[in-house]
This record gives sequence, structure tokens and C-alpha cells, in this order.
Amino acid sequence: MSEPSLTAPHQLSYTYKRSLGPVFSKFFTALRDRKVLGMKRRDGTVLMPPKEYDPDTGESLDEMVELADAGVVTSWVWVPKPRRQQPLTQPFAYALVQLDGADTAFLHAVDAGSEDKMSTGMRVKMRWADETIGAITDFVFVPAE
Amino acid sequence: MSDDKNDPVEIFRGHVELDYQYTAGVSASRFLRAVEQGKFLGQKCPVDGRVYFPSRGSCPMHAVPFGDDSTVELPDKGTVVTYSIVRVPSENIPLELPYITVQVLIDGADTALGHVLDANLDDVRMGMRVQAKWKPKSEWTTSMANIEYFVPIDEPDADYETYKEHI
Amino acid sequence: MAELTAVVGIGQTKYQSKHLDHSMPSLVRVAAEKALADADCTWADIDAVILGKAPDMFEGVMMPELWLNDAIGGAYKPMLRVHTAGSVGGSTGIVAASMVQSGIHERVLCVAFEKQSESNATWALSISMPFSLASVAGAGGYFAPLVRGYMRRSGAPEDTGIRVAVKDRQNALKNPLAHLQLEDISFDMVANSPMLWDPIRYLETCPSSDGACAMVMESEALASKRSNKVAWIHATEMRSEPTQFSGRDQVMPQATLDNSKALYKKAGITNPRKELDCAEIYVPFSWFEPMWMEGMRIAPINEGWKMTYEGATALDGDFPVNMSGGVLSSNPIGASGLIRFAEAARQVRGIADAHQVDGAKKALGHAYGGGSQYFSTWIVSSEKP
Amino acid sequence: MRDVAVVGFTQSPSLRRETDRNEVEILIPVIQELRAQTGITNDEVDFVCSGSSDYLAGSSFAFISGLDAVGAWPPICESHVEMDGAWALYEAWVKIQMGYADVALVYGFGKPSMGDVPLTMALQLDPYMMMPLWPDAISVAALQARMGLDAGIYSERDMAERAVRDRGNAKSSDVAQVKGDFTVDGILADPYIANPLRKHDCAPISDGASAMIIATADVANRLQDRPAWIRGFEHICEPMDFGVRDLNASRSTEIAAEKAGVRSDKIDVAELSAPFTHQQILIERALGLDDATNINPSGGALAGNPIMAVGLSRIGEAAKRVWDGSADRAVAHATSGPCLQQNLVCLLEGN
Repeated sequence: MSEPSLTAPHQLSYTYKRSLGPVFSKFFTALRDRKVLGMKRRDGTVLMPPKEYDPDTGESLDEMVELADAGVVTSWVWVPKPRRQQPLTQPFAYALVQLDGADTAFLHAVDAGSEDKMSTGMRVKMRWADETIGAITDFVFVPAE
Repeated sequence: MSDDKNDPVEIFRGHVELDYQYTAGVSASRFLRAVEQGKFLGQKCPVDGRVYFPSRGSCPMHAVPFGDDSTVELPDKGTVVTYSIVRVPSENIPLELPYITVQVLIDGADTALGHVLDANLDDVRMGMRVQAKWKPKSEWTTSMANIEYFVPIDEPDADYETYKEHI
Repeated sequence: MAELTAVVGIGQTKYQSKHLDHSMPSLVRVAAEKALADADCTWADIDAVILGKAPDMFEGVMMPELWLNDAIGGAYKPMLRVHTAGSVGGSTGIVAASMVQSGIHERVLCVAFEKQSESNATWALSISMPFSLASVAGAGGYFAPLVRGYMRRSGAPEDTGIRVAVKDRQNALKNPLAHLQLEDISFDMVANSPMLWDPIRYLETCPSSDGACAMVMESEALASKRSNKVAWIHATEMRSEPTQFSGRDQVMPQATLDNSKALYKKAGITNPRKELDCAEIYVPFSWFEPMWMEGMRIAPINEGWKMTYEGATALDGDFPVNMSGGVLSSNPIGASGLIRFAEAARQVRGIADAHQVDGAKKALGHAYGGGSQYFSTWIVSSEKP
Repeated sequence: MRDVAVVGFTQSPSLRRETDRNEVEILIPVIQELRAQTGITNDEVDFVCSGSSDYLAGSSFAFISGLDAVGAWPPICESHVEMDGAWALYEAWVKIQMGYADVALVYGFGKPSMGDVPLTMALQLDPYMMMPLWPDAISVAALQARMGLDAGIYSERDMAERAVRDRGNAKSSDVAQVKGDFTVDGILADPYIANPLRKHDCAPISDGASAMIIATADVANRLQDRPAWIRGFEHICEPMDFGVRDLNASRSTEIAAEKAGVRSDKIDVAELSAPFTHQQILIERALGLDDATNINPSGGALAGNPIMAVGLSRIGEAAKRVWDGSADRAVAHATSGPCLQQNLVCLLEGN
């Protein structure tokens, strides 16, 4: 092989329009209004994020309940150099957070300032964006104390 | 997202943006470097001697790699084996509507090349003889876009029998 | 050898350009729940799930089956994701059938979907790569030259495609699930619609749809106990060939000819036109009806158009094709093949409502994809082989 | 069940960046070598199945070009899964079980070096609730690793031991990408790249391809003195959401192993494709492996990780140990999705 292969930048860039259907629409409308809704399962436990069905059994669910805007970190990882797509430009943590009133933890971002502020079991609360649009990125978590 | 702050949120706009560094591959690179020099390279299958153009790494029928000695230079003239007139806009395609897409069987090749033809819409036909219209040499790069389009040439149409197996 | 397998449940969403009333999970669930209800089953009765869809770039999700798996009851079960270009719906049905035919599972659910409103199919199908010249505008841009090739070699009258389009759109009026419902459809309306990719007119092309289709398949032991009609799978077949090679006949690919030959041999069919009662064929552009009548060996080479012309493929003809309105009337790409398979099964189960072919006992389902290079087909019957 | 065995297996070197060749050019020598190894020609192959991903390639229908490497002429019976080649093998095995085929060729391929793979993998996540946050694959794996550490399931030392083991084993491999002599203390002295993950806790990203032929008894016995018989083949998918499944275990692997009969007798060799050290531990536990098993003699996924082929390669590496007599019973594992969401187990036996 005399010369290396030709190479060139290639970008996939597209804005998808995701229709939400009734359950997700209710959830994201509430988020825009700065409220968080979880989904109650038949056994009384609450899923966050909500789902239209029970992930274990497949049965349909529709009873949504409001959750607190604060909860507990069940695991976390520090992101020292965020990529441009990621939710914060400064270093932050991805964390699994279990909101008060929910029985499941979900993935989100914590703007903690520095890695040593993060710990499993710490309390976090939501900090809403100045303008909420009805998206999971309408908030990030910050340490509660 | 919603126009009115009180309407329910029914749509979420999810932006996907991923960057790649695309690599053309060994064979396509050789082909494109020749195009940069204004030359068409085909490759001859070692099994049946058929000439593939544009050239590629291997014969798709026999799954054998084309060796360096398989390269053949081809002219930039050929025959339109089939075509379409496109009147639909597409966000990826910068051409003005309507435009003619053609499958051109380059003389000496056994596979047709997809490209664009600059001709009167009423004139285009199967069997039409055409030639590449190159951009000015100063603009040549390693891209098939060096050929702005194909243009009709003053030669009698090819006989259907000579190209029908390449449609 | 293969265990006898039957389709016992079928579910479809309404097909439409935008299902704003559904997320992706809820869309696939509509079809899956209907299929379960038809089969009188619950999620727990399903042993494995198969999900099919066309390129991930349509919805901008990589391997969406991973997060859709539990939406179709697949939690802690085996799950496969099939992708064979436009033929994927058919391939999904074939893979699901093989899970039962192999004796590995008793009851399998397959779902195929596309939510094309999330993006723009022409964009996703014509992503321009470096070093190349973008000139082929979507599927129409690719297939129009092949249609021209067919017209040239068959000598078919130029209005053949118009007649197919009118017929399929009339059929769609009898199928409430069909996307396009053109009450005043007529020859002139199609003929006067704009040329998009010459020689293909606007009304000779398929729409871009959201929708999902699902089927439940069962082993003979289970299906035989049912009191309602099931669709017994007599044969399945697939063939693929490379996109481009010297001497490739793209108008009448060898892969379709080989596929149909092998399919009929397995199904014990010697005269498909006579022995099959109807067919659901993948026709995204009207001219592909005559082309695939030949490719499926139902008509002699270069004479497929005569079937259209003589009215043989109409709902009341001797060989009805695309009774549901076909891909021309509904095209959620990843699901379109499975819809063909499911509609064939509906016919032989006698549950095709207003587009039912009287007394249909044996039907063909067909899908193709890529550059006319992937073919998947099946034959189902109201009777065991 | 019909007796079906792995009779041929080839793979390309795992390379961080295949600078010159495109996917087809990577695949062609792998398939050619497979033909040479087995002597099986296209007309003897009844079914072909492949695994690949459009998003790794950055274009739709990326798998179609793979047909060029197979020589799909005359037309072939063929299918494709948008999954690792291990699942393509499963589909092929099913086709043989149903009597549709006696000999099948399977391949997986990918060239992930063209993109930013950890970020691309964010597109696998729920597009409403997770993907908009773009959690990269290493961060997601680190969330799982910390959870296990916090729960005392394993220690960072346990994790480092897997890296030392696998990269040491890989010294004997001519296709491995990361190999050599490391020490646990040396690795533990390295900085974190995503606390608690260090560089050595993560599989490399590799360009590569692998291919395999499986066949029924008459062909298998003709080609191999000791065919690697597939005695169990199962795969299970869990829900994706991190809050609804146990991230400190691999329940799906446990179920698949149980159904495949893995635990019914001693396992001599295991080849695991979990791409992070803590996930190796979870899979070892789910499969019930202990010191009696030679784990990842090839180096496993931690030594070479040709995405979309790595799982198929594990089955091939396990088969090689059965062929050469170093294993009577071998188990191979493949995984897909975030945090070991979907897992496949293939049990191979020499008798």
C-alpha cells in the first residue's frame, strides 16, 4: 500500500421530532411546569422515570403521582471533560438519583462543582433551567446541603 | 415544546449530532486519487475478466480481492443505460430541479456509474452516448464531484443489445 | 425437520403520516397488544420476542430494540433485532417463524415498526458520504431508472403503473387501517399527478407512514387446539445478492427468481397463479407490481403487466394482489414487509373484513429491499400442508 | 436438537485504528482465510448471517456492503441482525435446528474508530429520558462499577486482577490489541479515567471482524477431529432502565446459563466479552465460574474489542480450545446494551 487511505470528516446531524403520546406528554408537560411525575405500579411502588407499562410484566400503567424535587444519589461518576453534547459545560457528575417518593433511581446530571462534593447517599435537589420547555434537560441536580 | 406556554407538551425535539472521520478504504482511495488527476481507473476481476468501474477492493461475485495488477485505465465516455428525471427536492442534494440522473456504462467497463446528465429533458434516452464534463483542473479534488455532469456527444446511440445486461 | 407453525394472532396500528398520539413504545404496544388479544394470550404466554425495523437513523436511536424490549413484554426473555433493509419486515416474520419451526420455542411474538415522522426518510436514505456525489434522491431516485428499464424491455403500456396505483388505492378504501384514503381516486387523478422521478408519478409512489405490525406464532401442538382459524406456514424463503456486479440484472434480479423457485418447491406449488388465491407483494412504486409478478413467477417474463391490464390483480380478479392497499397505501418502512406477511395470513384466516378475498385458502406474502437485492417471502394457508 | 458444531473460525487483528482498509477490505481476508481453513465453498453454505451496526459506520444500510466480501453469487440465503455477530450465529443455529440449513457461515464486523464510540453508545439509551443527557458509555459503566463497590460485591483490586489476568493471557494471542505484563499494584496506581474506572478497567475500542462456520454432524466430523459441539445456546434481555434491574448481578446471564446447562458440570474454559473489569466479575459470578476454569485464555474483550464481532470471537476462541483438546467443556459469552443489559451464553463441548 503506497499511500494511506483518504479520510474526511463526516457528521450526522439531525433534530428528531419525537411525539410523546399521552403518558410521556403528561410527564414532560409537568416538567415544563416544574413538577415531576412518577408512574405507580400495581404493587404500589413508583417508577421514575415513568413508563407506559410495567417493565417486568408488560402490563399497561396510567396512574401518575407527583414526586419531590429532591432525592438521594445511589451511584455517581465524575465527568472531568464534558463533551459538547453533554448537559453542562463545566465538569459535573452523572448520577443515579432516587427521588423522594419514587422506588427506582434514574440517570441524570449533578452540578456539584467538584468531585469531592460527590458521594453515594448524598442528598440532591433539582435546579430548574431559567426557561423550561418540557424536556429531561429542563433541570439538573445540585447538592441539597 | 409548544408555542403556547399552557398547551400540553406533545413533541420533544431530540438533536443527534455525531462526528465521524470517514475512511474511504484502500481501493476507493486509489480510484479517487486517479480522479484527482482526471483519470478513470477500473479493475479487472481475476476470475472472469469483467471490469468494475468505479473500482473497488474486490469482486462482489467471487469475493476475491483485486490485486494491484488488475487496474485498467478507462476513457471518460460511455453510454446511458437508464435514467430518471428528478423533480423532488432532497435536503442532501444541492442540484437544481429538475435534473437528470443517469447510469453510464463507461466504455470498457462492465458496471455502470451513477451520475448526472446535463441535457434537454426531451433529448435524454437510453443508449445515448455521453462524456464527462470535468470542472476546471484547478478545482479537482479526490471526489467524483470533479465531474460536474455528463454531457451528450455527437455519436450514434448504442444498440440496446450492447448494454441491456447492464440495466 | 421443521416443526409446523401457525400465525395465531395479528395486530396492526392504523397507518398514518404522523402518530402524534404515540411514543415509540406505545406505538409498538398497540400492535403487540392487538396481536395478543387476537391470539387470546397475555404477555406472560410469550417465550421470545423478535423486533424488526429499517435503519436506526430513521428514528435516531441505535438498536432501539434494547429499550423497546420490555414494552413488548420481552423482559427476561430472548430477543433478536432483525435488519435486512426494506425486506426487514418479511425477514422478521421469517426469523420469528424459525424460532418455533426449530422446536426451540412454543410461542413467539414479532413486532416490526417505523416511526418515520420522527425524521425524514429521504434524508436518512440518502446521507451523503465524503468523496461521493449525492444525486440519488431517496428510494424513488434509485428505483425510477429500473422502472424505465422494465418499461423498455417488456414493452408494457405506459399507463400500467397508473392502473396499479388506482387499483391499490381503491383497495385501501376497504381497509380502515390504510394510510392513504383517496375517496375520489381515478385514472385521471393519478395520470395528472406530478412526475417526481420520471417515469414515476406522485400518486404512483408510497407514502411515508408511522405504524407497527405484530404477529403471534405458535407450534402445531398449541395451534391445533384452537377453535378459530389459524394461518399455517407452508414455506418461507430468503435470497440476497450484492448491490452491484457485472451483468447484474437489477430489473429482474436472479435473487427474486431463485427465491420464488425455492419457495414454491418447499410449498409443493407447481402453478403459483392457479394454486395461490392471492398475494400481498411489496410494491412501493406502482410498476413493481408487474415486475414482481414476473419475479415471483406468477406471470411469464415481460408479461406481468398483462395481469394488471386484464384486471387479474384486482380484488375481484383471478389473482388479487395487495388487497389491503399495499405499500402504495401505507409504508412504515420497517413494518411494511411484516404487514404483507400479516395481510396474507389474515386472508387465509378469513378475517380480512372488507378486503377479504372470498374463500382464500393459500396466500403469498412478499418483501424486498436494498437495491432490489433482498427478498423474503412466505406462503400461508388455512390448511395444514 | 440436531448436533451442530463450530468447525471454522477466523478473525482479523483487533486494531485501535484501521487506517487504510474499509469494512469490506477488513472482512475479505477474514472470509478468505475461513474458506482456506475449512475448505468449504459458497455452494456448500446453506445460510449466511451477519451482525453489524449502522451507527458505528455513520451511514444507513452499512451491512449491505458485507455481501461483497462473501461473494453472494449465485444469490444466497442470508439475513442480518443489528447486533453482535454472536446473535447472528444464534439465528444461523436456529436455521440449522429447523432443518433449513446444514452448514452456515456467520460474520460480524465494525470499524468503530471512525466515530466517538462512547458517545455514539448514548444513542442506545432511552431517547426520551436518557439520550438527551448524552451519557457516554464509560460513564454509564462507571455508575454500575461504583454501585458494586459500594455494595461490597467486588473491590478495585478484584477489578485490577481481571485486567492483569486478561492482558497477560493475551500475550499468546496474535490478534489482541492490549497485552503484556501488568501488576495489580501498578494498575491501581494509575489515575482514574472515570472514577472508579481506570484505563485498564475498560476494554479497548477495536476495529475488526470475525467469521465462523457451523455445521451438522457429517460435515463437522469430516472437518474436525474434535468438533466444538454447541450443547447449549441461550440469550436473555433485561429491561434497560437502571432503576428496575439489579445492576450488581447479571440476572439475564444467570437465566441463560441455567437454560444452557452451563452449571451441570465443570467448565474448563470461559471466554467472556464484558467490556469492563467489574462486568467480567459479574459475568463470572452469573456463570458460576471459579478457579477451576481457565477464564479468557485469549485475553477476552479486555484485550481486543472489535465491536459487533467481539461476542462471536469469544465463541470462536472457546471453540479453538475444544478443537485443540485443552477444553472438554467451554462457555462463551456475549453482551449488548448498557450495563450488561442483554447477554448470550454458548456452551461448547468436545464430546
